[in-house]
Amino acid sequence: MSVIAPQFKLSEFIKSLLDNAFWILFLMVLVGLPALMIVLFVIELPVIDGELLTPFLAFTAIVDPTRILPVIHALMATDIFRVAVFPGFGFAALLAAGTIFAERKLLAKMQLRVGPFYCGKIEGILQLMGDGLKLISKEIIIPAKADKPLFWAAPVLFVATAAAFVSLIPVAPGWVVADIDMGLITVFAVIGFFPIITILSAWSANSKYPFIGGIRALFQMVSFEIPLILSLLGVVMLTGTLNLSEIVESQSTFPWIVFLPIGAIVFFITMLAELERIPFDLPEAESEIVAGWLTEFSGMMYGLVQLGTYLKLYAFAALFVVLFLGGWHGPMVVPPFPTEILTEGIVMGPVTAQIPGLPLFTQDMLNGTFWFVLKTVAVIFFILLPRGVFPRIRVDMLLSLGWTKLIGLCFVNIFIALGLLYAGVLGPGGLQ
Amino acid sequence: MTAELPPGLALQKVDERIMTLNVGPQHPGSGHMRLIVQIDGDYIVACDPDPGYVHRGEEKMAEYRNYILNIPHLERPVIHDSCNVLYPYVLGVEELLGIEVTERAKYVRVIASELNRCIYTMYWLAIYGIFLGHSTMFMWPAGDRELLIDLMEKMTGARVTHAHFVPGGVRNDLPANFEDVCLRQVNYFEKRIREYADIFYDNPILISRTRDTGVLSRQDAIRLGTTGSVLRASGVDYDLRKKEPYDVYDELDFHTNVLKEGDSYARSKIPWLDMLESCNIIRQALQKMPKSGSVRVKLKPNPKGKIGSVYKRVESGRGSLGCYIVSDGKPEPYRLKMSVGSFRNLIALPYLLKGEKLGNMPSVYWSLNYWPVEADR
Amino acid sequence: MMSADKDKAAEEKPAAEKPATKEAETAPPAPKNTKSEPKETETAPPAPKDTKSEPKETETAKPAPKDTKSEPKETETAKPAPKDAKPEPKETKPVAKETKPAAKTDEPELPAFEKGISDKLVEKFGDKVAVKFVKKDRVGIAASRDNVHDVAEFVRDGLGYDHVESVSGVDYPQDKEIEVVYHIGSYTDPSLARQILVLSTRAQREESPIPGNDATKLPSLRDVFYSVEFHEREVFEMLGVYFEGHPDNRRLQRTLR
Amino acid sequence: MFGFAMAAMAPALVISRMISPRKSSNPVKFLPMECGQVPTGEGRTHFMMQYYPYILMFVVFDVMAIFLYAWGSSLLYLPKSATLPMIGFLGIMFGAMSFALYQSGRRRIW
Repeated sequence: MSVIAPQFKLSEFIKSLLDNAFWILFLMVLVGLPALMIVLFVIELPVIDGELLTPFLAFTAIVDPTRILPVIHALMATDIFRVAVFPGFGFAALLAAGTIFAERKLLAKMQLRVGPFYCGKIEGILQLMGDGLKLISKEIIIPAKADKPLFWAAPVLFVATAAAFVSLIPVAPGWVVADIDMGLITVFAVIGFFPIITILSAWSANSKYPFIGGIRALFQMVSFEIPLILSLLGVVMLTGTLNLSEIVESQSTFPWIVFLPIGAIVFFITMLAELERIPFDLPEAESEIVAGWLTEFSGMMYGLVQLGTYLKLYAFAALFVVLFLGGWHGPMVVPPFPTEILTEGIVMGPVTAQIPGLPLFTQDMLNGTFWFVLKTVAVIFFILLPRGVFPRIRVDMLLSLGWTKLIGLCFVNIFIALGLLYAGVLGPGGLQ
Repeated sequence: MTAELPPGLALQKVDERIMTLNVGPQHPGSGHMRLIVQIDGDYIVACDPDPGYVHRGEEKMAEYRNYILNIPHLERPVIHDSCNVLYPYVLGVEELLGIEVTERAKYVRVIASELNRCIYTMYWLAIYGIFLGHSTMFMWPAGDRELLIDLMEKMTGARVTHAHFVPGGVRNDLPANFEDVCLRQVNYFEKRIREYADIFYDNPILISRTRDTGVLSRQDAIRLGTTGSVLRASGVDYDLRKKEPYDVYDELDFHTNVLKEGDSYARSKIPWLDMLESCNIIRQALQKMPKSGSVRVKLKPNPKGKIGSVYKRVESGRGSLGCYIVSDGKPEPYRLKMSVGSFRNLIALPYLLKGEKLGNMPSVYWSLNYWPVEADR
Repeated sequence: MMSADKDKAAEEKPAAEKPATKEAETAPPAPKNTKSEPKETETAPPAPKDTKSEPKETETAKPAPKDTKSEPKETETAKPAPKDAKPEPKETKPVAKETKPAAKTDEPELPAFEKGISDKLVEKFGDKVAVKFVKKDRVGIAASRDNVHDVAEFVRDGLGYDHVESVSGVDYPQDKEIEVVYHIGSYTDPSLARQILVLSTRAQREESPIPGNDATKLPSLRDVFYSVEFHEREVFEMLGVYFEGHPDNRRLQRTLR
Repeated sequence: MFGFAMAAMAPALVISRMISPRKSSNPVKFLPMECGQVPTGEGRTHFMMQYYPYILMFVVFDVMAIFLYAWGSSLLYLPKSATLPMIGFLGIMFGAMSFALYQSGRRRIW
């Protein structure tokens, strides 16, 4: 019996797990299987190699594993895969998890300590998983007079908004969840949601520290929304489009950071502010207002907010890459393979080695993803860096910084773009 | 309420707009105390400090233990600065018992006292860093403190609560080869803390955050009776090591750091400058120290003090630390009162916080060099 | 007021300023935590034996007319006492313990500078102050509760001391008195930098404190030395000495529920 | 994606709710965080943060910033002469912003 949690009993914990497993099985058998039957009857199954994919055909994959490939291909063509796995949630969550780990180790190295070390044997690589398990098994406490629906909804909404932001990011040519013509405007709309969620949750908690944190989030938005919007205007002026994929396409020769460094710097600073990273982490300034708007969150609610925060971090870094660093563009890492290698693999006598991944993805896509991830990781590194270097700034300093300095720089950036356009360097008659 | 109430203590009528925040005791920016802060928007209207959460009755306990048994528990208020906390008590008991300390013991005391001052200041600086959101400045001093803690461990056998000073000298002699190790560590330590200027004291965000916040003028600093770094940051040249040299401080060559500004930045910089000066003092003391000799005068068991009272004070990490001992001729002190710098500086807090922004509250509060446990005793 | 506050529920103590206002106009709150005055309980039983011929009224009278009880002491010790001609004459009482902390008796020569300070005080106040001891860097004087304010003003204006380092209450149950000791120092005057003037005064001690109506009263020095503000609050909390004229005379710690 | 994330995250809360202990032993536990003290007053009060001029300016200039995108995205297809009025507009806005900032600096607390 531990001192820390005297009420905890392992047997009861296991019992609750078993109970849950039982009910899940029970419901699956009674509800899930009939539903699956109905789905199989109703849904139009994909046609693979001229044959309809029947359950029987699917089972033949056990005999010949290569037969599963077309099925996966078909699966990858569906929207659900894009949303849940590759350019969408799973990919972003993976990068976010990597970011959390990298942040801890990086910060630890900057501060002459070791960081997470024990969990997972190798440099504490499983620490995040441990934290997640801890958070999910903690009690969720809701303050007495809180507005419960709003309070419950806030973390979910936060993650969902971050995911919506992720869905707008083109990762590789053609690999984007939502390819919208007004992509950039949509990005602004989605960014505008975050402070609203913050304020709603802060208001619903009926507590003072979250409330002040929410108000600070509002001021953060007030001071940094306009520089954020204006700093991207230069890119839009030079490309003439708001679609993010087209913006990436336009940077096949030069990334825009070469011509618009001021805009990039302003966008980077506003990005830090929108992400509530350390020089601008006023809404959750822990030494002033306990944890700001996160004060009342406990257990998995807090975990979800953290997940949303890091998803948001990935999305912003990716947006920076898309707008200023040329997205997926980059030299081919390996020269294009001959087609027979792609189709048949490398034949070495009796052994045939398939290149992994290649039957599923095209080489362009892999290369694009590689460059995109590389650039994104670099940007994330620079986002993490100020945390070890700067103290927090104050609300009035934040406001005057946003309004007097950054907006002025944004105007400079706009005129640089105009000048480049009309001097003929860029634009229709210029380099691109 | 009359009109001439002190600023900050006159809590106004609670308006609709004014929000009363309890900052502390369970707050990452308060320490073991509670500040009742009334804010109007971003501005602090009034602040009422509420110490006493870690009151342990050290003074009362001291009345039931004899002069020697008092040593281990009297250093508890500031375990990081335990030698300095014990110092005035030991000096006072020596006067009451009429003991003269040997020369070598005096030097050992000075070295231990300065090392302890650095240890305390590093801890203080770490918390000051994290109060401003500068996490690196939390980790670096907390790590570099270990250098000196190791030294103290070699010297006394304990890492934090040393109980090293006893009436009549120090508890035990320096270990062999201590001088070389100490010199090397202190030199490295000085080089290391000079690097803090790069990430902390010269940081533009830090400067713009703490400059001109919580300005305590020279006149007010004297009037409020502040002490230590708060006083010296306001331009008053008052350091007990200079003004009332105890033990061998009058034989050492060092200077007092005084800044004129009186804002949070100056208050946070003075302890850092003092640490550099402490390194200087330690090096000198190591050089001038008699290489051999006794470090402790044999005491009678259960010694009885003369009837009378003494008030001894030393310069601790938080300013003047006085110990008022009233003796009635028994082996126990009749009354023991510690006048601590933290408690004296606390009076400036409501005065400084009034009209400040809420974001400045942690920096102003901690720049007062306030140690709640010491203030509560 | 405090006890009433304690009884109330949690939401009933919103106004941070209430204790101050009420105390300032009505009566001081009571020492409700008796832990800080254990001495009273241990030595309380002795009957109101007036060893000295003080015209002290019985202990139950709490309004405690100010002059009657502390004056006799002053007259006893009041001998101009430039050299600390030992308050021992007074200590003819059987109990030697509660002697005022007497000065060193056998010190032949007194430090000149400190002697000058005490001489100035004696010259100004005559027998209203008693010099308790003069030793190196420390001058001890005692004043009655009526004079302590004037003495403090003279110490500030005439002698150049400018701040109080410490205010300590010392309990003398056998004397039925509580001594409050001010350690006064100076920042501005370099010649006084190492000097501490120990100003002590005594108040009558109550055997059974009445909550909200402390009879142990002393004039506050806050209007003379601003820096005694928190110290006097601490003495009020620890020993129950109510300082009249202190504008914020609360216990140091807020009442906890 | 928004919906997916919602659908994916809600189970996390539900699972957490299922496996975590739930005890309502002490009503103090459900009080809002106030550093260990019982809160005084409501959490949602009329609370005026200063720096009001910035909010007023935000209301005006945020709309301006979004409108600039309509111009910026079609800049390549516009004749060059169409830029001049826009530059005039930008100049006016910039001047207005400077004036507003100057005014807000003059009165520190609104």
